[in-house]
Amino acid sequence: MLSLLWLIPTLPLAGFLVLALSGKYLGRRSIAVIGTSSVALSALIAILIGIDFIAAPPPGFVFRQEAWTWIAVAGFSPGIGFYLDALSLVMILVVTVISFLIHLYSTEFMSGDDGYARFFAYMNLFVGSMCILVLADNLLFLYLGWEGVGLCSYLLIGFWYRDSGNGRAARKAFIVTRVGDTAMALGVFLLFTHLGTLDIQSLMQRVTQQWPEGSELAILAAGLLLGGAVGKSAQLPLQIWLPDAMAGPTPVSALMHAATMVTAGVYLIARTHVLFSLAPPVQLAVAVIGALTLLLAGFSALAQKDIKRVLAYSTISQIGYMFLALGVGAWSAAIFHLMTHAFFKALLFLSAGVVIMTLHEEHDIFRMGGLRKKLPVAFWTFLIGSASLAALPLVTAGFYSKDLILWQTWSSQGGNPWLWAAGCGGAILTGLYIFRVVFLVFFGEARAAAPPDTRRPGLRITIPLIVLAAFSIVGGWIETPPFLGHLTLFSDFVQHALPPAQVVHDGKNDETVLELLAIAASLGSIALAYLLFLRYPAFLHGLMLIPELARIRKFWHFGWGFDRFYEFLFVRPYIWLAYADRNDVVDNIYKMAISFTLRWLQKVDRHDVIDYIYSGLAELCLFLYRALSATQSGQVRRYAAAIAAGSISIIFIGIFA
Amino acid sequence: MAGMKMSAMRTAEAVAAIPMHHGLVLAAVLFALGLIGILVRRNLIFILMSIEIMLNAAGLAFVVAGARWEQADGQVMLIFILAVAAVEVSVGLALLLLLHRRFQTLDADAVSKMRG
Amino acid sequence: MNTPPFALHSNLMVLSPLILLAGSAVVVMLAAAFYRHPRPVMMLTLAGLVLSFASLFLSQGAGSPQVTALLVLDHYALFFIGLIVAATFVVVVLCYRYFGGDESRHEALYILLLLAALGGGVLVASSHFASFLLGLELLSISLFALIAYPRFTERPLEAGIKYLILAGFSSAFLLFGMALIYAQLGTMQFAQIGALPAVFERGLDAYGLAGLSLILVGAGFKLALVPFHMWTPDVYEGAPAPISAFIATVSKGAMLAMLLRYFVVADAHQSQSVVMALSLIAVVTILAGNLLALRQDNIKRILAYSSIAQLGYLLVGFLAFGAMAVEAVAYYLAAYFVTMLGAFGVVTVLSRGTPEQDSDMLNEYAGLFWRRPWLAGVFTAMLLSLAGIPLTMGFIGKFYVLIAAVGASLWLLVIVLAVGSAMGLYYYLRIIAVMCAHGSEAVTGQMAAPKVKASLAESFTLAVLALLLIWLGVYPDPLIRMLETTAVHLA
Amino acid sequence: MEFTFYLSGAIAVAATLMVITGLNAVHALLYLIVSLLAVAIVFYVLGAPFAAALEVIIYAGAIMVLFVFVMMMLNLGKAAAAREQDWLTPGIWAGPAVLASLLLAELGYIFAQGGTAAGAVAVTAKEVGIALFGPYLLGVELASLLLLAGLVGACHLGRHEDVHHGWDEDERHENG
Amino acid sequence: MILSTLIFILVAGGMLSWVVERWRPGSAKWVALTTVGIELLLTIWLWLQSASAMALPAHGGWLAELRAEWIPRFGVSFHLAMDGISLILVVLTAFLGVVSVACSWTEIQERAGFFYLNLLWTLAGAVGVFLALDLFLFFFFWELMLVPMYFMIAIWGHEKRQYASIKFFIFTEGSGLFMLVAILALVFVHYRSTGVLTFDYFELLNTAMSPSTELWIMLGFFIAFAVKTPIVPFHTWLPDAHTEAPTAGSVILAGVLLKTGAYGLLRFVVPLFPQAAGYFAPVAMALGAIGILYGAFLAFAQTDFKRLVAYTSVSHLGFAVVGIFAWNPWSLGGAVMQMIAHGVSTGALFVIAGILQERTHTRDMHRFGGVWGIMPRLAAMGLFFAIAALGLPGMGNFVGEFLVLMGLSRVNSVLASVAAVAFVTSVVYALALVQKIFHGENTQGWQLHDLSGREMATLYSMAAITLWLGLYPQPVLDAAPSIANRPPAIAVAHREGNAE
Repeated sequence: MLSLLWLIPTLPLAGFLVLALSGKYLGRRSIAVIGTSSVALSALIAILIGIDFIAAPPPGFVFRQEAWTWIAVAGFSPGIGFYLDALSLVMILVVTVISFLIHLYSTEFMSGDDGYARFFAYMNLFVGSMCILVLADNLLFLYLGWEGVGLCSYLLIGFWYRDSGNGRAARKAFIVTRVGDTAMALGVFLLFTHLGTLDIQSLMQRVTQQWPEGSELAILAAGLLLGGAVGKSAQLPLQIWLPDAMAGPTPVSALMHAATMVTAGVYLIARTHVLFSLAPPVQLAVAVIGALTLLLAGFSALAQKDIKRVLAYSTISQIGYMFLALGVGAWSAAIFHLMTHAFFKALLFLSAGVVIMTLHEEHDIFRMGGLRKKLPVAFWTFLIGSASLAALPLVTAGFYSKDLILWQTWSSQGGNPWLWAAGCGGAILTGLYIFRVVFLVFFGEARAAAPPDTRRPGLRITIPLIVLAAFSIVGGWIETPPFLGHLTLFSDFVQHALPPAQVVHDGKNDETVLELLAIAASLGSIALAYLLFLRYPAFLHGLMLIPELARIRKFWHFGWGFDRFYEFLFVRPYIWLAYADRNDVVDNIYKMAISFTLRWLQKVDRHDVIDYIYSGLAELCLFLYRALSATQSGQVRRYAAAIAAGSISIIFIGIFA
Repeated sequence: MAGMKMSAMRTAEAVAAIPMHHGLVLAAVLFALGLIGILVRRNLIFILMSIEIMLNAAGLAFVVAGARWEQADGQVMLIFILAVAAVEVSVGLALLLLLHRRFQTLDADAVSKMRG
Repeated sequence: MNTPPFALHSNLMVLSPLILLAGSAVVVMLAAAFYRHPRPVMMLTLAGLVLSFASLFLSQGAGSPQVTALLVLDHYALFFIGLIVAATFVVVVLCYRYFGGDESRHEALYILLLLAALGGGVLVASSHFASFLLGLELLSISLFALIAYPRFTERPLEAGIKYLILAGFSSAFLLFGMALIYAQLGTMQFAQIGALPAVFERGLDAYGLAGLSLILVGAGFKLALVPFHMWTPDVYEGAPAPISAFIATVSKGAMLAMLLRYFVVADAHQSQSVVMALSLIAVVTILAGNLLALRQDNIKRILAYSSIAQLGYLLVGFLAFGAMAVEAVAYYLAAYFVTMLGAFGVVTVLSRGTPEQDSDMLNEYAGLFWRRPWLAGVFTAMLLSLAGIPLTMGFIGKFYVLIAAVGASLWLLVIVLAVGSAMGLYYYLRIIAVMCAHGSEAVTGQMAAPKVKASLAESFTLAVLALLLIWLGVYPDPLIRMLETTAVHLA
Repeated sequence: MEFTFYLSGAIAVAATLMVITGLNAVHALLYLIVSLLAVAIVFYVLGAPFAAALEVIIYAGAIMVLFVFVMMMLNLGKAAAAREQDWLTPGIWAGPAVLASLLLAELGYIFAQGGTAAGAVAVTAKEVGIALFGPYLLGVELASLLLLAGLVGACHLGRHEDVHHGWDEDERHENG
Repeated sequence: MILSTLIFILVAGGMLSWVVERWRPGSAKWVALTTVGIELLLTIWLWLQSASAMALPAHGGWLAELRAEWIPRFGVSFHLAMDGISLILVVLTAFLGVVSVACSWTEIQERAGFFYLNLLWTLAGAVGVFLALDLFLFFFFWELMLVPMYFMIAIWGHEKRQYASIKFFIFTEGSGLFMLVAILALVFVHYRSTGVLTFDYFELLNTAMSPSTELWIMLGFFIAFAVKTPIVPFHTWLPDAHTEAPTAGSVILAGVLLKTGAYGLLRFVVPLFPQAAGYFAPVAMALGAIGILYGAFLAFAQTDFKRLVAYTSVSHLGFAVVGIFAWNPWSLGGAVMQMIAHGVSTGALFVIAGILQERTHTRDMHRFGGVWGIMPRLAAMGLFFAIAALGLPGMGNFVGEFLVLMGLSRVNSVLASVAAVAFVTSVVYALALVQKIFHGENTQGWQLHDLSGREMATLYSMAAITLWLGLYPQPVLDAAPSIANRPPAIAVAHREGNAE
């Protein structure tokens, strides 16, 4: 069974190829079948492999498969090879299963679109790239998937290409993540230069052998890899692309936020955790970045009007939690949260998609409301997703994963109270902003401009929603805190690949107290949201009348001004310079140097020499040409004079030189 | 006179002992005058005459040098120069006549259509 | 004078190429007097040239090459005489139809051409100032009449007058220079000038230097080196196209060959200062020649300026002195002959339809490629050769010159040559581009230039020139082998 | 004898000066003949009697007569002299004079380096003749061809009427 | 013998297509296609043959050789030889030959015979350049290929063809003269020390020179190659020439002619002047890195499709330059890879530009937009090659760029970091291209028919090759080491530089 591993990325890629080459000739039905079944098959294979893996673990809990050597130059020989261990197995399951659900959802959601084949082709490519990313056994192959994911995000965000705003968002996504990718590529160079391999496992081995903890090289390498992770996972300071990425179709957002793309950074850090643990400053940076991001994004989410932007900021914020976990060494907690987050975030997006579709592409939550009755499936699933996101105690998956992170932030070796406090604050924000959406969209009276669509979502939409809702609830029960049975299925399984967190503040009481605090934060925030947004909305309106607060709201709304900052710092200067230099400054330098010389020479001849001119150097030649031509006066006496003068000079040189 | 060389083989009459460079200076002056003539005059006849002056000056230089070396070669060259001058003048005058017939002028500057 | 023992028979044999040239001039004159029709006269001229060319092989090895003190018909001289005779042959072929063919009386032209060729031959064979002078003047005098041959047309007349005045003027300089050298050394034979180790009287070496400088003025005029070049464009433009070809090739080639012989045999290259002056001239010539041609709109003037630049390149090879230099100059001259004859040949063929003025304006060539592909092709080949593009003799020539110059470490000149060649590309390409023009631009060309068919002889000649250009450009070995012996004989 | 050299030299220079500054072509020609005659005397003083004779006969005689013929044909009158007056503005002399004096200065510098020796014997006509028809035989032949070229050239250019068409269309010229 | 056949086929085919066109209009393209087809088959056959031969060390890496006397006076011989690098470049040339014939199929209507003559002769010249191992012969071909290319631009080019063609010719030919001078200098240095006048590559390979002489001579070579490659600041001819040339001309220019410059650096500059190249390498690498960024930077601001692509060439070839001067197995492999991949991908972009121009008669990107809606196949291909151009993994360009930068980071990590910025800037221009042409609204209301079968075959094959190069680049990479295996002193110089 394990030997079918290579099919997992290959099937979606094959689907992509078929759809890309012959999409024009296929009917919608066959497109949907091909697009979805390729992912379904790979999900199926993933599940089977997962079962196989757990039932009969391969030696060392590791399975390798190499198709061929990709590049072989003087000791550098990354292959097209796959590596399966507990970590990648979890990832691949999450990726394929959720992707399949999203694909299924899309077959109905996108059914009215022109670019049906194109959509599924891109989606398949997206999934295929993500599978490569996850399964790659070396950094270069991983980088291939990594970039492929970036490309697909570009293609899908800009899917509706006629609108130039979408194109802009798409390019922003690609370019910003590419900034991170560049850092990552440099990190890869560094690793290969000093360690002589790119195979992740041997790399990790050599890192421990050759680099002492805290060595400069380790810090540098980890820092560069972190750059890549920060870009892909939309963390500070490269988080700016994700909110704009909402321009794509909603299933794309779901796919990007839940299963693929943004989780890549988390996965990368988890994959190379050995390196990171050798570089404590970088690890601290990871934690700090996570903490800051989760707070900033939480505040921003609070100020958004667009339902998808709220979810986008929420993703940033949740990934922040994962980073926080990674930063404190809680590797498995991060992956656990990654998994649960994938469930509920996909759920949230998909149900939001139903809302948006019903309201004719309406994104503004202030123009929704009272949809509880009209869209019961969407309401319930969204509610479940929100509860899970807000870590509603006991019943939701998000509770277990987030609590694990918060606890380990406090207790583990790399943790400290400040980080914990940030996480807790983030939890309050989370409840606040997501239930703000819930209350505004589903409760109260309808504020929609147009009457909602009467069509109700079909089975292909509801089934994924329900399945995901189930996951969002059940998914957490495999890892529970000590006072709730202390199940550790997940971390036990994952520990074949990821070491457990180094707990320093052990103590059941502490943990219970902290858990309770977190529960209180979660519940309190939901209650607060209820009060502010449903019960006493006037209070908030009153607050907003204070200009300072309104300004802060606006500041949050625009994501803390990062966009503007970058716009002024990088984008505008680049565009301005590039356009200023469109005609190539080098060419102009040649021209200018010569025209300056000419200005000076032109005291003799006021005529405008520059008019005729082709290019710079030619100007000088032409000037000389004109000057010399003037000597060709046609008058024989002048010619004779030139001969005489020439003879005088020659004699002079002849006798005196 | 220093450097004087009497050839017993030749029955020669003594000549004035003019230092060679004096003769050459004379030739150079005439040459320069011819040069000025060509550069200044616009009338083709004068230009031709100036060329004659210059050629003649060159001939003079040859004769002076021949005298210095007591060789006949200088005079032989003069004879060739005479021939050259004669031919040049004849062709030159023929062109001059053509010019006059065509343009009714002897102005050398009249024929400066081609330039640049 | 150290005359070699008089051996009439062998001397006549040795001299036969020149004698045949002179003789055919006389025969042609007599024939023209009795039978006033251009065709047989032209045929006779060609026959004379062929005979003269054939006798080159007779002359070679017939006896001591030195005939009296004046002439030496060694390998070197014979090579160039052959070149001159061949070039004259081409010019005669081109002239016939150009000057009106059977309908016109232009017998005198052939006499003059033969005499001019003779002058060139004497020049390259001269080993004495007297023959130098006489050869030069024979060439010049014939050219005066040839340039102004279409007597009443304005531009030839103007060109003739200019050339006459300036040629006389510069000969005066040349003669004065010779006189100074004679005054210094008491001899006019090149070999003796080179062999005289000591100067009898002190203070006279300046005479020699000044004399050499003045000779350079005279030679520089003929070679159209800057600053003695100014007549060139006017005369090339004014003269009938085939005669321009003659001036560009025979007159310049003969003078350069002569000058090289003088420098090598008379040891003039020992005079550092004069060599320096000449280097300076070469630099200025290359740059000025190329610059002047840049935006010129008259093909003949472009060719004139180009020929100035070409002489500059030649001078670079010249200044290398030594066996390689002699070979380089000889090869380059051969290439230059072929190229210039071909280029002016095309102009000649195209000019026949326009009696008052040659068709030499650039716009008349617009779209030539599509109207007359073969002619344009030949012209392009010639231009590319002038530009020194591979596959042509011009390339090998330039390469040869560069080899010689690099071998002599003349870096400055080499660099200037490279820069000049790069500049030159512009105007050669400009002509080619105009010829390639299609659409509306080409229409003006069509209007301007009526179509005249080339005669069989002309086509054949141009084809041979083009083939030669490419054959010796791709496989130059035969010519190089010949030149190797030439150089050995001179140096 | 020396005095004769300097005197005739001075006369030659003065007469030449008159030639190049003269306004009337015939006068200038006469001055030129004077100059040539003075040079002939210089030749004689230098011991070149044959050259002196040729100078007088050919140069001052034959060649100058050619000039005279042409001038008579052209029949230049007072108008020509007036035009010369117009052309010869004072400013026009400056450049050529500078050039000429530079050249002279250079040549003078060279002559000042040496060349004080002088020939002591005359070279007679006989010696010249022997040289001409001995070593210079070919030169003489070439000179004859040179004259032939001049003859043919001048003949062609000077031909007044031309019955043929083609390039030499006299009609066109006469009409225009 | 096979080597001269490779050149001769093209020359003869060119002549034939010219003659045939006069005899029967419309047939020239078939002749040309047949010719390049045969050439391609031959080269592929050679490649297959070589796979085994290259493994044998006894060959010294040389697969075939031909040597004949040519001009003994100068020690010039007709010396052709082929090693791995020449082989793959010749294969590339033949392939792009087929592509360029295919993309001229309907574009060139006027004087087709002469066009194909020029096209095939350019290719012949390029093949000659790749095979020549006599410096004179190399120079001969070097200059020779420019003439027909000049004609292609001057006759069949676009609006500013005169200007562009003359600029192209003067830049390349003029710089070639410097190389000629340098060749001669090298030959004479060799002559003075050994007394043998020869232009043979192998003979000249270990000429002893003083360091300054070596540097000067190397600079002569470098300038010529720098103009051709092109290296900033010698690149200004390129945007004009690429923009104005007909499609086939642009393809050949970008795909083949630029490679001759990089090939020259690889084959001549470094091996002939190892020490000097060692001193000079930091400068050259810096210039290359500047070129990478500068080209990408300028490409972004262009409004002319072909001009944009032209500037991307500057950027891409910068990688090749950097790779060559970093001179380690990785960077060299990357440089070779980059050369090949760039040839295919940029060639394809030019083909796309040509297709668009043929249909719309404009290259102004402001006048495009929304092409996806009307020509989805073309747009998909455009997207594909734009992505290839930005160096996405899985495409040939990525392998090249990645290896180059990896090699470079071993030598000079700061420079590598700087050059890596191009990862971002290349995205910027590539996406701007996609956005302006294929995405957005079809404001001009173009109604265009999508790719024809011929165009599809062309582009799809190029896309397949790009992917193949990206996923299994080994055959190409295997060819590169034949040079890299001979590590001259430049590597030592680098090592010393690193030690400091």
